[in-house]
Amino acid sequence: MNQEKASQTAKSGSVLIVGGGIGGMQAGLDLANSGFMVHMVQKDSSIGGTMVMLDKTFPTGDCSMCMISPKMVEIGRHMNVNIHTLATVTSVEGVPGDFTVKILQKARYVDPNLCTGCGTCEEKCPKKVTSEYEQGLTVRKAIYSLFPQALPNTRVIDRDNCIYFQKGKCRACEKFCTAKAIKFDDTDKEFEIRVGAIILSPGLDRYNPRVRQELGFERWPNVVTSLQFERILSASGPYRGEVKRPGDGKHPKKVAWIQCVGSRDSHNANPWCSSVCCMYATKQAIIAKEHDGRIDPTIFYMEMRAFGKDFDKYVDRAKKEFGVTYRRAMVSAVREEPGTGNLLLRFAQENGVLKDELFDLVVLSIGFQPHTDAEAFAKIFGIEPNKYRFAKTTHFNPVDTSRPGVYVTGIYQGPKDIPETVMQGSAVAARAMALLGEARGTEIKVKELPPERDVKEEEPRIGLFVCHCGINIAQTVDVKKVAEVGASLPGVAHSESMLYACAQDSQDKIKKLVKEKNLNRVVVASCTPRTHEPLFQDTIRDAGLNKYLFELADIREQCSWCHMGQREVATKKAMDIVRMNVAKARLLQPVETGSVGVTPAALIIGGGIAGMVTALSLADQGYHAHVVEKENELGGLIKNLYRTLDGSNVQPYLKDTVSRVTAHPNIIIHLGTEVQKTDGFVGNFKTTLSNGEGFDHGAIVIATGGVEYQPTEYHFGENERVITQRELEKRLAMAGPRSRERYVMIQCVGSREEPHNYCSRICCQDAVKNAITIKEKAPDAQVIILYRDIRTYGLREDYYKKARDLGVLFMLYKEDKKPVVEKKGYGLSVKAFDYLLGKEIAMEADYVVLSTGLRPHPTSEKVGVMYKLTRNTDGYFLEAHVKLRPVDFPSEGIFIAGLAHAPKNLDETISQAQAAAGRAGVLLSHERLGVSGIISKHNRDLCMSCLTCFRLCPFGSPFIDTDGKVSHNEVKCVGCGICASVCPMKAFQVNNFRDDQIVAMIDALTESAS
Amino acid sequence: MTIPAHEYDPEKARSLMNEVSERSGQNLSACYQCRRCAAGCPVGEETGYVTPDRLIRMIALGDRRAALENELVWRCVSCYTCGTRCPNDIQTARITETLKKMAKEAHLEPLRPKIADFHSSFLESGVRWGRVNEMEFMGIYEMKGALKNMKRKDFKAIAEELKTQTDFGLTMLKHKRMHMGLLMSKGRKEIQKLQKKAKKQRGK
Amino acid sequence: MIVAKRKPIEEIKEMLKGYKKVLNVGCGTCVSVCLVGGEKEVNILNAELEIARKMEDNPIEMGAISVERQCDREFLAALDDKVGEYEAVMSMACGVGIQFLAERFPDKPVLPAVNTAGLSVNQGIGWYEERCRSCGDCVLGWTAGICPVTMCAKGLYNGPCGGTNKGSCEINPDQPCAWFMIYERLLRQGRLDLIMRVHPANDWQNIGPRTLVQPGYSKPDNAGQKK
Amino acid sequence: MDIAYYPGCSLKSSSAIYDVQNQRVFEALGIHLKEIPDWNCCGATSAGKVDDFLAIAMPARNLGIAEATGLGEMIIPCSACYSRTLVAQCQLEKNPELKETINAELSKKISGKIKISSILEVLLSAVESGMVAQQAQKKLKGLKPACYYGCMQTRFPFKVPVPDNVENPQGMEKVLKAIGIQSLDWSYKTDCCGASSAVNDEDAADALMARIMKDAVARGANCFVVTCPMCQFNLDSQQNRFGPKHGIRERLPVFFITEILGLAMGMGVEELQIDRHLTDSTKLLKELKLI
Repeated sequence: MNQEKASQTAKSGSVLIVGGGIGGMQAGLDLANSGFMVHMVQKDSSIGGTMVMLDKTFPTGDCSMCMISPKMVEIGRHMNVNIHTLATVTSVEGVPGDFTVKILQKARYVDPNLCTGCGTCEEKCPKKVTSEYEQGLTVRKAIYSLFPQALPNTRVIDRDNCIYFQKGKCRACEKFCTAKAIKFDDTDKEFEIRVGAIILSPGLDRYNPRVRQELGFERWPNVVTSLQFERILSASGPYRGEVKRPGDGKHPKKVAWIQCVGSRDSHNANPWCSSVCCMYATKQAIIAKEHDGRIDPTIFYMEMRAFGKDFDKYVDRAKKEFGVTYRRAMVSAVREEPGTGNLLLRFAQENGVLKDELFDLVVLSIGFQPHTDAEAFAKIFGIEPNKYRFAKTTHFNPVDTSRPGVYVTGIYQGPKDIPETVMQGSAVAARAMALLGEARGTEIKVKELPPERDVKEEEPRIGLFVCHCGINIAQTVDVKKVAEVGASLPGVAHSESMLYACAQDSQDKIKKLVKEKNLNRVVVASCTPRTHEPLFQDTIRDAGLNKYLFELADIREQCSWCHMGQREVATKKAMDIVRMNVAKARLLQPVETGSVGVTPAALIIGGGIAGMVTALSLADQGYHAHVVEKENELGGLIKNLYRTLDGSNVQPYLKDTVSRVTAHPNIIIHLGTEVQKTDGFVGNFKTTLSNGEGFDHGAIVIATGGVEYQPTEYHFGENERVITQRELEKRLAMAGPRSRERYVMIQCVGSREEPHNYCSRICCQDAVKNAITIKEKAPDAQVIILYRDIRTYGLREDYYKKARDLGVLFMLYKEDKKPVVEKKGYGLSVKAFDYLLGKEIAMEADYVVLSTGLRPHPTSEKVGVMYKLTRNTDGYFLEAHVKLRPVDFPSEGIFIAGLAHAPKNLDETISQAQAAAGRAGVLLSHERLGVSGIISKHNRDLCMSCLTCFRLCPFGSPFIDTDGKVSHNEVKCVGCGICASVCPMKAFQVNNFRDDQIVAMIDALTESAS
Repeated sequence: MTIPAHEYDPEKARSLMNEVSERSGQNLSACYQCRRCAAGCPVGEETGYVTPDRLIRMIALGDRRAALENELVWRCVSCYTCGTRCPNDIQTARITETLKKMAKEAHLEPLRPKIADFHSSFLESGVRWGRVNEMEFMGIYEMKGALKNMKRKDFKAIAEELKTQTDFGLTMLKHKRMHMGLLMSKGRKEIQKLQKKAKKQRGK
Repeated sequence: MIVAKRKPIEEIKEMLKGYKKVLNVGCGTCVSVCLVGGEKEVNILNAELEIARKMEDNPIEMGAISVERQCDREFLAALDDKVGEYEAVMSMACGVGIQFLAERFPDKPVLPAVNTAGLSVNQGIGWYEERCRSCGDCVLGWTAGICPVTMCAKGLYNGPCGGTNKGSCEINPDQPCAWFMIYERLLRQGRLDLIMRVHPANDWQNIGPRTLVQPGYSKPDNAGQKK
Repeated sequence: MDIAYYPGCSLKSSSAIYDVQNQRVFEALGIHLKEIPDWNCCGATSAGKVDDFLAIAMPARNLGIAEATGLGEMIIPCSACYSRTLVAQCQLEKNPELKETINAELSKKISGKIKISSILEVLLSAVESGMVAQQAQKKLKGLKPACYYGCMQTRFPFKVPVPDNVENPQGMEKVLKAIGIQSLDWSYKTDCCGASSAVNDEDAADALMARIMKDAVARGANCFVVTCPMCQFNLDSQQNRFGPKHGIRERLPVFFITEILGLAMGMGVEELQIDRHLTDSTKLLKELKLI
């Protein structure tokens, strides 16, 4: 009955996101950028989640904060996102499309509209409290912000530790707050909102190793958790990035990592594998070594689970370039050497000999586990938890919870890495868009702007505003003097200093002055353009000025912060910086930003499961999807897949998907044909197929998939008893195993060795799945798996345990001592070396089963060239950003899903396919695409078509036009400036960064110097 | 000299695994060779590096001879560190205890006769009197040791053992720690009957 | 296109040693396309020279101008009123441009800033490979489109010489033997018989600068006077 | 308050001093130890190694006797007996058919109603009730004990409820803290002392005990405090053997926790028979002017 009731009342056009980590943020941005109002509920005082605590990330070593803060700024300023911090959901009623949610928001005691986040209150607050963010390594104050880049960076008072709240004295923060933002009488608030869909991204707790006293955490001071070590490594951490040990502050030389603390331990801790610890330990070892070359890292591990893209190469680099010692032996206890604070670890070496080794610092690689209130959390949202209190989902709908309309992303669905979380973020966005398709755009706010004043002919009249930024600038730079000297610069019509240029009142003042004094250019001297330039540009646009008539001079990051305390020099430098930006401002021209139409349809190359799921999701969102499949039928690789690891039946799912795709009105299927040519640019592609058909579309999704590696090793092909896992699976599905049959499986065939040094990620699952099937049907069958690392990561670890319980024998082999397979009578003999017994084992087998890996699809090369998409050394397409844009390409409008990106399991392919549909959905949801103002302009008269720009531009915007000469497609241009720097005839100039402007800045600097 | 390859026979391996698993109550096949037990075993160095993980491996690969005749079976002090910390909850100390019994049933000469004699003398004394009489069971234990040395004509060892025991006895006397009386429990008959009954059942 | 390589700065400084004011003339076609003589490169060279000379306390004033092509006198007209102010003129065009400039201003020293390096294809950004020595009597029709004069180290008309070794030239294993390539391609095209044709030696006898008149056009009778 | 008391064979022979101390200290704390009549040997580790059935049957009989006394709780000071009896009770609970066969032969049947407590559980309840602080007034300044639990106090062959932290037990520390003694943290609290191997496998036992001793000495402990007679006897009697073998010159007295409590209650050294240690323990007490 509820179903029809919902359809009578109009669906809500807003979505609730519970949890402000990277998964929630990705979903929030995708939804807000495609016409949905987002309510984000976060229980901490700032969004960011776990990722903001990390220093660097694997496998690229990107700094975590640099990746996440632009997203935080974007979501913080987004008109269609309301962030409710210190808030939790207390109840949820209703049906998909029409949920009523009650939210309890704890008092913050600081008024967000007044507080500018200057930090004076925090400095003056006398009460010190151990900092949870810094994992207890250092202290924070009773009034604090979670971390320097917190968002919102309004401070919050910790009621339990604030002297005023506990003893009624102090109120120091109120005394020193110039913005008068402290409100001791603030109260908890409860309010209700109506949403159409709910997305759960609450993340997880980290395992607290205190319960395992033998590891010595909080007992021996130099035993730290891996998250504490992240803070130790981080430049904003307690030791400012200097690798010291908490015990005595000394620089540790020998550092040990102990893996699987709290994971893969059904006896004393959590039975699942937390998926990320192997890789973050490797990264921490490398980064530590970069900080301090004398560090000698050792990692004690059980299995090195480097299953992701380029992970194996990263581990190899750790071994070869950074001298990280990997010991495949677990430590039983961590004892402390009395007096020195060093730690004694005992372990078994490969040859069995026990060794004691002293370490200066021990890092416990802790895993994840659901929040302590996971049960209550699940009850509030009415969803079913699985037996480990994660959100229960199915293999074929990895982001749908048990309750329709409620979706889950991130580690609350199961331990995973950041890229998979971001993928699921976009996937749940797609699911919500599909559910609330017709309510798109019904609840979002659109801003009206006054007409732009034409200032082309006017003499430059520049308004200069120099900011104190509380103490951040004024403490080192004489801001008043800079403003005074600035006033005398040619073209400056008004100059003054301001306490906080970014504060709301200063914004209003600037708007008033622009109108009163008829200013036609504005220069603000304050902080980094990265975070605040869009803010000021919108302000002067509100005053009727073209937003590109603005210059931000950074006198904080590039002046006061790095010349702390040197007052005269810093002030002189600030004046130089201001003079340069004013000189450039004089030459600023208004820039029109055009826009292009968007065809609400997508081209999906590849009719495998990835292509089909993307097509269905886009079609449900109301867009047309053209599926182009080379073969004569849909299905791709999973045609010969029967069961998934958790036993779900694949063939019925495939048939159902194929029938839904063929039946869907919005999906047009082109079989037995390939893409001939694609012209146009994002939003306006035109594709012709090899069978002559052609159509327009706004987005492209690459789902070319992959192929199974056809092995040549181990006599495959010569002896019909040497088969692949696929053939075994088919055989088991048809005939089933006979009792006492003997199977020997060999892992990593064609993977993890040059020239294919990558893990194909699915073969361990296949082997364990088939082994379980055999042993369940024929308990007395012999199943031996010869492996290098069993990589059943995440919740798949249960099946590795199940296989062992059923009596499957697992034997380690190493790359330099591969198993030897020979014919013996009717069957086969297999010889392998057992490292525990230190001797060779001879086995017999009726079947040797090779776990073969995956290879990129042969068409990847052609498709790559066609769309200028680069591929990594293994031949898989290179996504825009390995961590935060795993589904996009650098050039706009092209997305990727499935095996074409990298080997992955079926449920991960489905997540990525839904994510691609989400990202494409965001693009197609716009009628028109605004083109950024800061792009390159091409002067065809000067251009002699030397093609240098054509060859260098990564986005393919210069192209050979019909008249044989080079033209420039401004829509594809992202303004990176490569063409402008190489053009011999200076035919390219980037708006706001023209040669004359930059030369003017340089002259302004050099004049004053001489 | 390369050690000869071990021929893996699935039937033999499974029967050994089942027997040891059942009698020790431990699910040996759950082991994923993390070697935490080896690192934690206090007598690891004394047993020629036959550590719990390698013992389980011998059983898993059906190497019955190696499993029954190694130092760990005898020198394990049953401190249960291995089992307490094993991520797969395998109490190898229970396995060594089971292997001791299986070795005895297979009439294999214990690698450490002193240990075997000690525990058998202790238990016999406990069952005989209902309570263990230290002087008596130590006497029997020393006698068994002396008999073995006599067979091996190792008189020096007998003399040495005699000397240490007398010195020890004297210090115990000096500190008034030597208990002279005979400890007994009247209800020991019930224990003896239970023992006979169990032996009969096992015999079937 | 014609390609050239910039002369080392020492050699250019040596040539300009005696001059205080020099006009540097760029050319907007071939040398711009091959990234050696365009407007950008003129400014870069001028900057190098001014800084170098300033450091030797013997400052030089460098003028900068780029014309569309230095091999058309109409484009050189733009320099007529400029050249006078300068003691010397430097040209970054190819050999043709430099000489045409010198002919136009015979009383001013015209100095080359680049070494012209022949007619080349553009293999990649900033990477060029010669294909034609413009010998004036093209045999490509009989050598499957591979020029023996340019591509063969000895420029043989009737190769290969005895030195081919497994497809490489005897002088350098990385240098493919032109005649081996010719043989291969002719074979593939089924025109292998052409390789047996004996081509008479080219008439290299001491010819001066060649003049060429396109069909349908004629040399005006007053040619030869200075314009 | 009355409580059933199972001394075990060693408390009636080589570690009789511990039996004496238990009686006196608990009496002073108002806890009357009622020794269960005609108890038999619990089989200790030997039963576990030789005969699984007896390992359950022997302590089972004691359980029967204890339940027959009608008391709700039984204290077992010796770690081995405590472990064996607790394990037997849990195994019988889990295995009704085994319970059947054993009960058949026992005069006093088992129904599993009695709580088996280690000495520390009982002492801690006395600490909570304030009796310990009230009785043990004397300040034993200068004692820097390393509390040594051995392996059988917190680790068992089968799943049983463990009242203290398995890897870092704090029972003794709490009791000592209640009488003003601060014990130090060290890495070998629950390592094994070798038990019977001190007699039948000297090298192994000496290596174990040496490691324990070295860490305690390096931590600056001036004595051990233990609850298990086996550990006490081994460390006390073998220091002169493994010390020279492993280059340890220091000798540390090995006090029972009951000895420390007794002293704090003003009892004398002879009364508590502390003078009967094999490694001299009175020298330290004199130096610290505690006796």
